[in-house]
Amino acid sequence: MTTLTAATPRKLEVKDFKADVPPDWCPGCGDFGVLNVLQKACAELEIPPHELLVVSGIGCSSNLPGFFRSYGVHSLHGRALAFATGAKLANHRLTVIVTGGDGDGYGIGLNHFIQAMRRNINLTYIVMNNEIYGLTTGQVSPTSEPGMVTKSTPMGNLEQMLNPLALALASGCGYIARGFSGDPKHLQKLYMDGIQYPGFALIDVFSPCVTFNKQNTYHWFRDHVYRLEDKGHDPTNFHAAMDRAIEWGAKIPIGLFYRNPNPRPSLDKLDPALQGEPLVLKPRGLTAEQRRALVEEFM
Amino acid sequence: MTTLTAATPRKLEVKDFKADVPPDWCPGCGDFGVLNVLQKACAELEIPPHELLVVSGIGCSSNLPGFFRSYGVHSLHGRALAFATGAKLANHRLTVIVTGGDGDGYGIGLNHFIQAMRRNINLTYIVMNNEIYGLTTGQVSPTSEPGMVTKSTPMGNLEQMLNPLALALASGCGYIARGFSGDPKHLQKLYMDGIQYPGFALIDVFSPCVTFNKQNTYHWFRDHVYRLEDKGHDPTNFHAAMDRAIEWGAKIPIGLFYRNPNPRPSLDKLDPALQGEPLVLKPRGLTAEQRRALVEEFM
Amino acid sequence: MDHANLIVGIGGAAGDGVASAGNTLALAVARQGQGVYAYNSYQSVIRGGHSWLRLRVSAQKPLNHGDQIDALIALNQDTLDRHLQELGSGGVALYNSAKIKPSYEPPQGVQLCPLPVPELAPSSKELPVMQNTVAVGAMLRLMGLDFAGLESVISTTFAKKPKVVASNVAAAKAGFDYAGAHFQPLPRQLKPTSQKWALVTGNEVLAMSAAMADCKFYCAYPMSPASAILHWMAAHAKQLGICVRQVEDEISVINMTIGANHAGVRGMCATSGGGFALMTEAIGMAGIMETPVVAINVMRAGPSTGVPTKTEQGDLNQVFGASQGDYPRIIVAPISIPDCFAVIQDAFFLADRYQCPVLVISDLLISEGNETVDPAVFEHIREIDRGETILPSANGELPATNGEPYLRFKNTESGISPRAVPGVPGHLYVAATDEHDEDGVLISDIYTDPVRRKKMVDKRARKMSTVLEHLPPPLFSGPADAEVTLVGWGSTWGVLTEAVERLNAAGITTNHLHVRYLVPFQVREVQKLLGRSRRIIIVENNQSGQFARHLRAETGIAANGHIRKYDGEPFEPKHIVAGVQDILNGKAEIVNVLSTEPGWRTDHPSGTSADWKGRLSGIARAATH
Amino acid sequence: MDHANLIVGIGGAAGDGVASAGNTLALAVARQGQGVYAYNSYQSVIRGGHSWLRLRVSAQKPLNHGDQIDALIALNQDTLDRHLQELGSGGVALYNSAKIKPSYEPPQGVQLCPLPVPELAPSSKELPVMQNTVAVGAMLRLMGLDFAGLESVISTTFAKKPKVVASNVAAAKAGFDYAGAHFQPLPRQLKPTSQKWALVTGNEVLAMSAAMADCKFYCAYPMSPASAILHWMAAHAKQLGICVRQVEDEISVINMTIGANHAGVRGMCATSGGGFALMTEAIGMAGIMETPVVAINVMRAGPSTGVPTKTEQGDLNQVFGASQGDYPRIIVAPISIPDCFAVIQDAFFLADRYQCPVLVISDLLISEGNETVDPAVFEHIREIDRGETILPSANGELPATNGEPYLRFKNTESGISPRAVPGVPGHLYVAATDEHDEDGVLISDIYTDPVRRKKMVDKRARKMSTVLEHLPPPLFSGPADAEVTLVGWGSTWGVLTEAVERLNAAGITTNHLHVRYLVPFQVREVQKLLGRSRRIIIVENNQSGQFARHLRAETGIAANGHIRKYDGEPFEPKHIVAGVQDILNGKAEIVNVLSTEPGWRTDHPSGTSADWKGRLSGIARAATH
Ligand SMILES: Cc1ncc(C[n+]2csc(CCOP(=O)(O)OP(=O)(O)O)c2C)c(N)n1
Ligand SMILES: Cc1ncc(C[n+]2csc(CCOP(=O)(O)OP(=O)(O)O)c2C)c(N)n1
Ligand code: SF4
Ligand code: SF4
Ligand SMILES: [Mg+2]
Ligand SMILES: [Mg+2]
Repeated sequence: MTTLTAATPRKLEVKDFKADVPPDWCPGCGDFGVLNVLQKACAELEIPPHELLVVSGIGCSSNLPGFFRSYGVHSLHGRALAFATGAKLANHRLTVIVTGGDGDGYGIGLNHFIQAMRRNINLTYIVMNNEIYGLTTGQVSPTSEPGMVTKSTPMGNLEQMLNPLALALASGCGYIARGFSGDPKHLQKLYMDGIQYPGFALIDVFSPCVTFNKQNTYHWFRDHVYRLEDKGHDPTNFHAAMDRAIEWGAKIPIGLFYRNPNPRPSLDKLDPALQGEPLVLKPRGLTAEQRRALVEEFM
Repeated sequence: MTTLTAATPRKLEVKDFKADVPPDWCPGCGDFGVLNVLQKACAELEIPPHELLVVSGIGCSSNLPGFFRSYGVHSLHGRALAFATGAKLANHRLTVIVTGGDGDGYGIGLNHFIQAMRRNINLTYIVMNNEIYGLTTGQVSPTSEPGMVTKSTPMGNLEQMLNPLALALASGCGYIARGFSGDPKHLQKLYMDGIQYPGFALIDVFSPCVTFNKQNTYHWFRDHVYRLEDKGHDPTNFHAAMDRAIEWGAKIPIGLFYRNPNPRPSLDKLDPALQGEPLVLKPRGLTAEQRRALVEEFM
Repeated sequence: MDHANLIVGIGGAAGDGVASAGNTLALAVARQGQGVYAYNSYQSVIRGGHSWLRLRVSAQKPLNHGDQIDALIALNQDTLDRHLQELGSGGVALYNSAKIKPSYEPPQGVQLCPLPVPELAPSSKELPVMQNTVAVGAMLRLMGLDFAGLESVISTTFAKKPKVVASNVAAAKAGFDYAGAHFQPLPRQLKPTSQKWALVTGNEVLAMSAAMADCKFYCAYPMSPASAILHWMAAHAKQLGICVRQVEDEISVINMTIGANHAGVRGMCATSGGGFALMTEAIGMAGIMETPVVAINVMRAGPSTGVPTKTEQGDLNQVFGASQGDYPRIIVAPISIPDCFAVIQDAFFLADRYQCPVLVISDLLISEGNETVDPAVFEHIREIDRGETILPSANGELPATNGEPYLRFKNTESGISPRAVPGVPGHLYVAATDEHDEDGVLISDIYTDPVRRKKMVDKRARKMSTVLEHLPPPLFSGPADAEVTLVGWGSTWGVLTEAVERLNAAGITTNHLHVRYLVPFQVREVQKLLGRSRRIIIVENNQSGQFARHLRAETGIAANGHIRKYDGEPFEPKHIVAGVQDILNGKAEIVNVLSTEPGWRTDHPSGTSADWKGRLSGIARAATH
Repeated sequence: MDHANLIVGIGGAAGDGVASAGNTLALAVARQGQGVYAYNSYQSVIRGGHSWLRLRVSAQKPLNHGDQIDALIALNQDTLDRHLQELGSGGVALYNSAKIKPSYEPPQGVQLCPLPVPELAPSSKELPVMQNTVAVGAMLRLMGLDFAGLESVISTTFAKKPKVVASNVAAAKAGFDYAGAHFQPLPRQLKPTSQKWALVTGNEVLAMSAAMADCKFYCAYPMSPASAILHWMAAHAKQLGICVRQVEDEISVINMTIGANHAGVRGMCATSGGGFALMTEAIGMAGIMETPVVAINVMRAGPSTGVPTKTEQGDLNQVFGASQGDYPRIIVAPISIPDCFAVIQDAFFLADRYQCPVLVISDLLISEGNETVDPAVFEHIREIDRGETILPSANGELPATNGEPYLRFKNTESGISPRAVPGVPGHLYVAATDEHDEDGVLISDIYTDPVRRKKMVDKRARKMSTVLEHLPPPLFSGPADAEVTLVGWGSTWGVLTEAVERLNAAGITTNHLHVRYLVPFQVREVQKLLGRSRRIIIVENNQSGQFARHLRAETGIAANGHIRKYDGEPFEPKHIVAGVQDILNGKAEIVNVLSTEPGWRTDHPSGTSADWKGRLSGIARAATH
């Protein structure tokens, strides 16, 4: 990360990333962990808050930017990645982190998710996956387990779970990880690596909704998750990553699934208009000569 | 396929599936092959035209229903799968085929594509993949190759190709095939299998745009494609299918990539409201008793 | 307030059980023949914040939530602090004395009713919501009603948990008895009647009416304040044989719903403004394809995400302007919770008959508002008339075609063409979003032709020429030759009705025109009614006067005054009365009402806002404004 | 026709090269100082169909494509059959005599000009489009212009292929000379002038003006008739340093564009109605976030997919009703191709100054229309004024804050609050679609508060109070005390201008009001101007009279007559003249114009349509209607 301004005078601390507004999530919500760890990761990475843009959609999880001290955007449900892409292209020196929920990113926003990975826009996408629609008070989500009873599926969910990690692998995403809000140390490492990865980085985080998801609780996750790092998983191996990505049963892996050993150049490295200064710092308008030449084309 | 009506009096022929309106595609367009083969497949499968619903979006390829004799819908750009899902659920006895282009299905319509596979709605999805936006006169598509020069990418496409087959595998699709409009016999087999598959079936078809895609021509495809069937590919093997799905280079596979040996029940088999008669044939309204009981709940 | 009614305020944080306490009380009084109207002002949080429910109770059914509480149930300290000073003489304030106490002297004549909850309900230690049950029991007693109603409510609520029933009944009874022994009853007492009431929300009525109108397909993406329609539908799907799906977004919702309608079933969907925006493209599709569909926009305070738990009438422009081009569609706004029933019955009838989208505009106030409705209202179901729909028959019979080729979009005199659905033999056609000829063949391709194009636009437009015949007349009440005519649309009907009464009582003769159908607009009737008006004042819950603009566009009539509100809260009768007086006194032509009760003062914990004065406490706080 | 102008019709199937022949001819005459206005009526096919381009040429620049051709270039038999009978006395018909011949006698006084193309251009055997070059050369000669212009055009067109240049120049010269030797020149002859012209489409002007206004981000999803803006931008992206992206759909287009604007660059996007529908949700986001953005809707004939290659003014309701709730935004419709330049210059200025969406309504006629524009027009660039935007500086300097905490949404008197963009030190805030306080903190959550809510709505609404000061006055021309006032908006300006002239010449005194800014509406000016009118007739290219409704809603003014057209084709001056006469004669209050020239008869190869009479041939066909 090159910085827009002179080096910050003092070492950054977690409190530098805390907004004045305290989080209003339900006590015990998994999103607290996601937020706290992100604040730690950004402090350790020494990203000046004003060069950091955190963009979210709409959902409980998407309230995160309001509790995080940096530039923030609380955009539309499902549209955070699109908004963030525009902002990143306008100023590619910003560190851009997108945060949201499973409904936001894997439901209504799924198209942007897949295309952003394909497009390889250089940002970090953190999904607080609670396998439920929290803010709208508990309906089924694309990541809800089959059979799950929710307000909109009182007879049980009839659909198969969407698999964000497998989709990410199929879409050319270069950094694919899954964390658990109940395992903050492990999560922090994933954040730090993901933010530093020179391309689109996905971090799906199990972040329990204590109010509406009575099935995938902290307890349930603790029972099920294991760390890939403990099993000698090779994150440079696409096939191994796919095998782990489709694993969902008695045991569910967390950790770094895949890291492209030869990262593709991200979009800002390729677009001719983005070479050198970011667009927002480029000189204004066109020269008289440029303008004349444009008009000449029509004559 | 159970039929809504008594068996058709005579054997169906290709002409029974030809509309009065002749196709207005450019001479040589790959879509002619797609249409002709589909007419053959439907005739051989003996699907009465009035029990067949062909739904498309918008694009050159999406004009297909207008040239096909059956019930047809020419809906909105990108929305054919959603429209077709509603129609199928309303009358699950209909054979529903969705046809469209790469822009329609893998661009604007991508979210519906992924979710329809996850949802396992029982229909056949045929994508005329010409790796270009034809009807809008030649812009880049999600399946355009990197570097490809189009009206919207005069300096060459900067994005990686979207991989519909890998996405389908990652989304639980049970029948995944790729055909080539220039290989009609092979294609017909894929159609017939796909239509008979008891769940969502994807058939991606290389269908050259002779007017705007001067790169992926018939010639180019003939040079590149090989039949999986000729290489002993095991279509019941998920991993082998993924390996073949990500293959794109000197050689490109066509054929049946994957067929789930234990098909998941399709949505219409699971939804309690869809058991027995299709919704459209169910008795109208509620009985007085049902109505009384509903009101009682509030008292 | 001179009606024999009582207004109870129940407040607490999200998670304190405000809504369920209110519901228990409402059902308990309803079972004793009392009419109820409830409005819950809540915030977009799952825990915390301030939830403030007002419940108006009267044997003569109340039409709005009124404007001054008579009784307060404070479930937390914050509520007691905020609302105690709103009580007038004779009012009562109930609270758990073990947890909270007044921070300041109550207003004169207000009776403090501390409830020793731990004594009255020992299980409240583990189950803090037991305090609500105690308070509801006590309140019932102070209102003058019987305990039996409450007991039956508790029994049905926890039907499957007899233990819970027993402990709740005991707690409620303890509260009931304690109140009888220790507090003065409310000065105005209610009397049980034999009237039966159904306690419903607007969303429940919208859903239930659809089910009764043969809606067999309901598809949704959750969005407040429309989600409860999905919940009702999902809960009844199996039992009623309705296919209910939650899908990936509102775009798929509307396209699936149109797809289901296209295949011959009645299908409906609902959302709020943000989701409606995403639906607009496909609404135009239904317009040109001539597919019936019923789509509901439950408005909340905008723009954009806005204030998702607050009410507004701000989406009229959006619904009117849905999709590009001109196409036939019908727009209707129910005026009350019971009216939702009739509107949906009519919506399906009109959609089928005119083969076009019927757009229903509800709002948070109606949709989430809770009201008792005479169950007889739900017997007024409309015969299921599918219009000129040709459906497949179970035995595969071929419908008659008179030997003529079937033209799906036949250029008939009425503009309505018989609509075969897929599965019917002998009626094959393609339904297209491109302009097409009578047979469905595109005329947007090589065959473009101004003559055919115009013919088809005219055919579709012509359909609308007979809709007015099927619409109920606009609602008009009050003296013909009044000094003031109040004009409203949608959810303000109840509050306007009461305001008109009060104005007339106060010597300002007032009548009231309420518009239900926005498109087609009943121009002739409205012009006739308003032509006689001496002073027209339009009341609406938005900033720019969207309805006033609509009225002027349709009829040329410009109002003499406007009363508007866009602070998130609904109108109360007193706002209208005061607004009319201000306009008559020449104070303003546009009165923008603000709910400024001291109870609404906000605590802004961040302290970052320029005009934040910090948390004010006690009397000082009540006084500062 | 009494102007010294000529109208050339060029027709053929898609793929025959109609557009490029027209372009060559247009450039050739423009380089000889002739003004040109071209309109291409084409179909949504890539090959086949009938493409019909009309090119009006005059030293005095034409403002529309006129209504009667003087010369015909028929590139196929179908065109000759369709259009030969449209020529009047003195007219000429050019065609390749080796391929086609007239199917019937030409009208009296019409000169048939068969061109023996294989002789004049031997390479036409391999390259059939050579026939176009021959015909263009011949036409130039008949018009009375020099060959030099055409030679230079061919040289630039094929600059990189000298061989192609040579063979084309030879073919053109052969045609030119052959015409000189064998045909009578057209009765009215053009004379070269020294005026310089740029030959542009509206889309090109919209794009180029944006680039000149410092637009650094352009994002699109292809959609006719807006795609050419993307093509221009993409072609110039590298050279001008503009980030140009084609992305997955219009939802991402608008969100990315708003994102880019949020981060401090000027960004724009464009689409047509169907894509605009998908953009509406995010336009409301820009409204509440107070992010500038310029979004263009290039209208085509709707509803829904409609007639994608045809023009209409049918999306005013849609653009006006974009998104839920009330929020500040500006809506403007350019009135001509050159006006696109000024409108975009102003749009960016206004978007930055008022921090709101500026919605530009163009249509197919303007956007795909081709016109010569005085290059001086493109020198009127507006100084790039970013308003109260606080941008990061390359050297990381901290902008002054006067020690006060930065309030992104400060409740200023003007309603405009200084807008820092991400990257600026010391100005952190969150921009939210939820209602928020001055500091950006949500008031939609626990802090909901009617007072703050109203304050913020009022602040945003207040911004709009000064916009009118920056707008050019509505266009008004003609005698003050005219018998008739024609009122239009958008692309009809040129045709109305000519119609007004003709009406005045015919003794019907007529003046003309043309509205550019739809929101905010210049109520006072318009009321003043129309207050004096004796008979107001509104002309618009749609079925329901969307502008008439808008005018009435804004001003209360109801017109006395309406001339409308919604058959896909644009107005021609004669339609307006006849429409006004019909209204004055009391024939109708609403005149719905239809382009019914015999040339428009359609062949319907499917034969399935009820009113299809089969392919009529020759004179019989011209006579039957
Ligand atoms: C277009 C649109 N549709 C629906 C909504 C309503 N909505 C708000 S948040 C949400 C889903 C929240 O689920 P998720 O993204 O998983 O976040 P969580 O609350 O679980 O953290 C929905 C459907 C909306 N705001 N906008
Ligand atoms: C909402 C919307 N956006 C854009 C368009 C314009 N449009 C029509 S077809 C098309 C793309 C066609 O590409 P594809 O789906 O690959 O079909 P093809 O023509 O190549 O067969 C587009 C962008 C539209 N009709 N609707
Ligand atoms: S509802 Fe669930 S996701 Fe939302 S704040 Fe509460 S616990 Fe967290
Ligand atoms: S443009 Fe391409 S895809 Fe379209 S009809 Fe022609 S060849 Fe086929
Ligand atoms: Mg969630
Ligand atoms: Mg394509």
